[in-house]
Amino acid sequence: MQTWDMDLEELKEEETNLPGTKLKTELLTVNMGPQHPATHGVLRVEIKTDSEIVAQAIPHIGYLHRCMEKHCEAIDYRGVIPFVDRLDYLAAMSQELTYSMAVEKMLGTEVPRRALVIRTIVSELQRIASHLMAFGTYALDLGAFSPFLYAFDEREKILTFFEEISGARLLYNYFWIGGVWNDITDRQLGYIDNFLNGFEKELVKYDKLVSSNRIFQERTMGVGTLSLADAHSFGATGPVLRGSGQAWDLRKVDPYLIYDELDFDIPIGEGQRGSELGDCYNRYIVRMLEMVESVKMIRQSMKLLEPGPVIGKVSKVIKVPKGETYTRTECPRGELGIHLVSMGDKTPYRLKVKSPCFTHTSILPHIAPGQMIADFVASIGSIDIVLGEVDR
Amino acid sequence: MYSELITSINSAVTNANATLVTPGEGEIGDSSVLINPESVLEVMKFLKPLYNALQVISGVDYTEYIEVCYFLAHFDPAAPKDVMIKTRLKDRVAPKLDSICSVYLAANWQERECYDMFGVSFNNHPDHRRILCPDDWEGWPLRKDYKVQEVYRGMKVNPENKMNRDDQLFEDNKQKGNEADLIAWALSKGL
Amino acid sequence: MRDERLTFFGYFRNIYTAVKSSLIGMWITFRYVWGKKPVTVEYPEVRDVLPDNTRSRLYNDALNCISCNMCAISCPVDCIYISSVPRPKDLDVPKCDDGTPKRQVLTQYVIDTALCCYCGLCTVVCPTECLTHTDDYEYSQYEVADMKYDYLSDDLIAWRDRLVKS
Amino acid sequence: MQDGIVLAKVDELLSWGRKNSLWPMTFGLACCAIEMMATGASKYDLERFGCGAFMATPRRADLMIVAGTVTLKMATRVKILWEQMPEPKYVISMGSCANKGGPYWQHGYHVLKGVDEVVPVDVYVPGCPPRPEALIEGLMVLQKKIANERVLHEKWVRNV
Repeated sequence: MQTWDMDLEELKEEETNLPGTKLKTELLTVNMGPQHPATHGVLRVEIKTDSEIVAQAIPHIGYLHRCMEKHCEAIDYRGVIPFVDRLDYLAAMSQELTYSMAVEKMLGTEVPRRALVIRTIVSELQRIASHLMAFGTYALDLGAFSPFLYAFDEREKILTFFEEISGARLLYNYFWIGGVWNDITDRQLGYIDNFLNGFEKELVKYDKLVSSNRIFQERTMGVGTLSLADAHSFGATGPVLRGSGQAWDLRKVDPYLIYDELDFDIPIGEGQRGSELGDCYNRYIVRMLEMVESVKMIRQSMKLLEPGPVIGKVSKVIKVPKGETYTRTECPRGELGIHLVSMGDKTPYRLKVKSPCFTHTSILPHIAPGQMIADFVASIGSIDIVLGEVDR
Repeated sequence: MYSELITSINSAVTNANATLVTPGEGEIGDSSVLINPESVLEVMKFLKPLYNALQVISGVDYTEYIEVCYFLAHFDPAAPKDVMIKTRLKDRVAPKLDSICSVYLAANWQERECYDMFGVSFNNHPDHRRILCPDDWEGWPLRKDYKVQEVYRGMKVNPENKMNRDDQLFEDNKQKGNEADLIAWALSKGL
Repeated sequence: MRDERLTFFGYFRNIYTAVKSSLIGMWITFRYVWGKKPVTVEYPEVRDVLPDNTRSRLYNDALNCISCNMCAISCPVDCIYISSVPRPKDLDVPKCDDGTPKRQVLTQYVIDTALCCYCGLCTVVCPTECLTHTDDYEYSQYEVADMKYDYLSDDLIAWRDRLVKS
Repeated sequence: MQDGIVLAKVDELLSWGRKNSLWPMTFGLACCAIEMMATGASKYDLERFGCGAFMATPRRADLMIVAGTVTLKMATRVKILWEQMPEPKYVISMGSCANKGGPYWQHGYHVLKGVDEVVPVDVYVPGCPPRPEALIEGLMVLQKKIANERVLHEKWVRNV
């Protein structure tokens, strides 16, 4: 091992006896990350391996700890939105939605109907964009390069739309407290419609290209199995929980925006195509099926769009009354919760972000033992973490 | 709203002292259940069958005391419910709580984060280390009286030449001449 | 990792399905050889047309600025530095293009673009709309100090004719 | 040894070769890394500049694109990665965070205020995150800088 890593120097080598033999073996410590192409950012995992088999995996996080919660205590309520964007930079719109919903709940602001519909359309498009990224990089982790290019191609089309409505490509600052910044024009609706028509064909292509590929299935089926009881105990949400077989989705259970008017299903892992319930393939297939549902939802909500204002009445200087709230929404990666404590000032007193990725990263040590290192890469990819949200 | 829950907690766990916290006059938001810090573990053991998931442990520093909030939820589409359990720690020097890792697996990392940010230490925690900040970091960042350290491993945290002062350039301009000159300079630009 | 007893035929069936599904995937990729329009934007020669509200480099049209400090207050990262002095009483008060009187003499307007997070909150609150996001994103520098823009310097005032959209 | 026309031409050839085969390291930190990936993907295609071969190890890379916020915990690692790269090596600092701490400069107790505190930076690309075009422009600015380098002149003439 290289000795440059400070944390590793302090670790003592553990010695174990192989069962059934008198031979003494030592576990080899392999350091994966923070600079590693398959860790989706700056996650560092310290892996104790018994030859190729992972005996123990210890994730080390905090390499992207940007002190966002400390910042929020010093900025006014509108200024927090750009910082919330930078949490999960792959699904910035969903983060903004949760934060603005939390503040609106405290202020009692009425959001206009048109803004609600636009929010639904945009957050579902964001879900597609985020899942496309997860799909592309997951295929890249497992050795397929072309799905990455196809996924980015489609993702760029969504980003083009986002750029037209908000002005930025990745971090939008589009959902404001009380509504949205800009209205959507009919030409842009036509663009979405066009995109959706093409995208449905693309989804069929992805299914042929990756989901039904035997090599991909062998790499993911039966790998990283997470049982439902463990998923509950770890507090897993989103595709990770649904991949373990429970139809838990806040859009259905506790509808916000206009989700109660839409007709959609909750895709869950059912051991599709001969996989084991709760393995990487189930989590992956849940994401692919969710994209199909999102397409359905966007089509329905586009029909519900009526003319009207897009931003409600909010005072120029936002002062939230004293109190606290915990608001959660269904983000592409799971449930994002915001615990907002206000003392009646212009700034939040405390803003705690419950990030789904943080919870999901803590599952890694649980599912890692007994896997090959290459399968461990598949496990990391399947829970689809974004380090900006893990470390905040 | 939580009155039944509170009665059952109080009857099941002695010394839990569960009370309802509701927003007062002019206040707004969610209500929660306040319990005694010594009986956190027993209460969580009692609540585990009712709420199958721990969502987050969140600390809040109210300067007189540190509040630790546990958000529990029941992940069952047929009967969804959630609750916020709070406890208050008066001791700011070495606040201590019982770890609930044995009840909820999710508590492991959440408690480590609470320790990292607020310095609340958890008894019987299996892996009691800092999680986000480096191990040799000083201080508890999210406390209200936190002062950032100046140097970390030879790197200046807030180097002087990178910290902008908002009147820096104006001061530089002022040194060039008095205020009348400055106005004349500005007016010459048509401002 | 699937734990199955492989039969003799199962072994060959595995190979067959693996080869077949890979060939399907290769065929999908192969079809990109013809009939698909290239998506690449050949950047320095061809550029995407950016929408009107694109948020790139900030430009302050200092001649229209009334030194109201709104942008500096709303900036979440505090990267706008303004100072001004009250206009001497013996001088007449000039007006902006939209008629707002300029009661203050602007003596400093600096934006540190190396800190800016391009959120657009400053341009929204500007009452005279003198602070705008231009669609210019090509300003890489060799020195970080060059990213501090003094919008009162001569060359930046000269931008006005080039950048301000009429 | 005199600086002659032959040496000047060889210098030009060397820097031409260097500037057209910059191999970046796969080193994504935060939001900017996504735009860096988008630059490498189909729409913007960094390969057109001979710069698309993202290397997974620093030992094969010429260019480090610091894409994202560098925290204090990561800063030591960034320095080590930079030290592992063989000469000649170049650093592009991409985005506000890497330039000067970005939005986190004020209260970011755990954020390094600019990557130039630990490694020397050649080109600063502005933006938060920069558009893919802006990164390509930063790359072209770096290529311009490399084209003006006199490799052999530096080595043989000036040091004599």
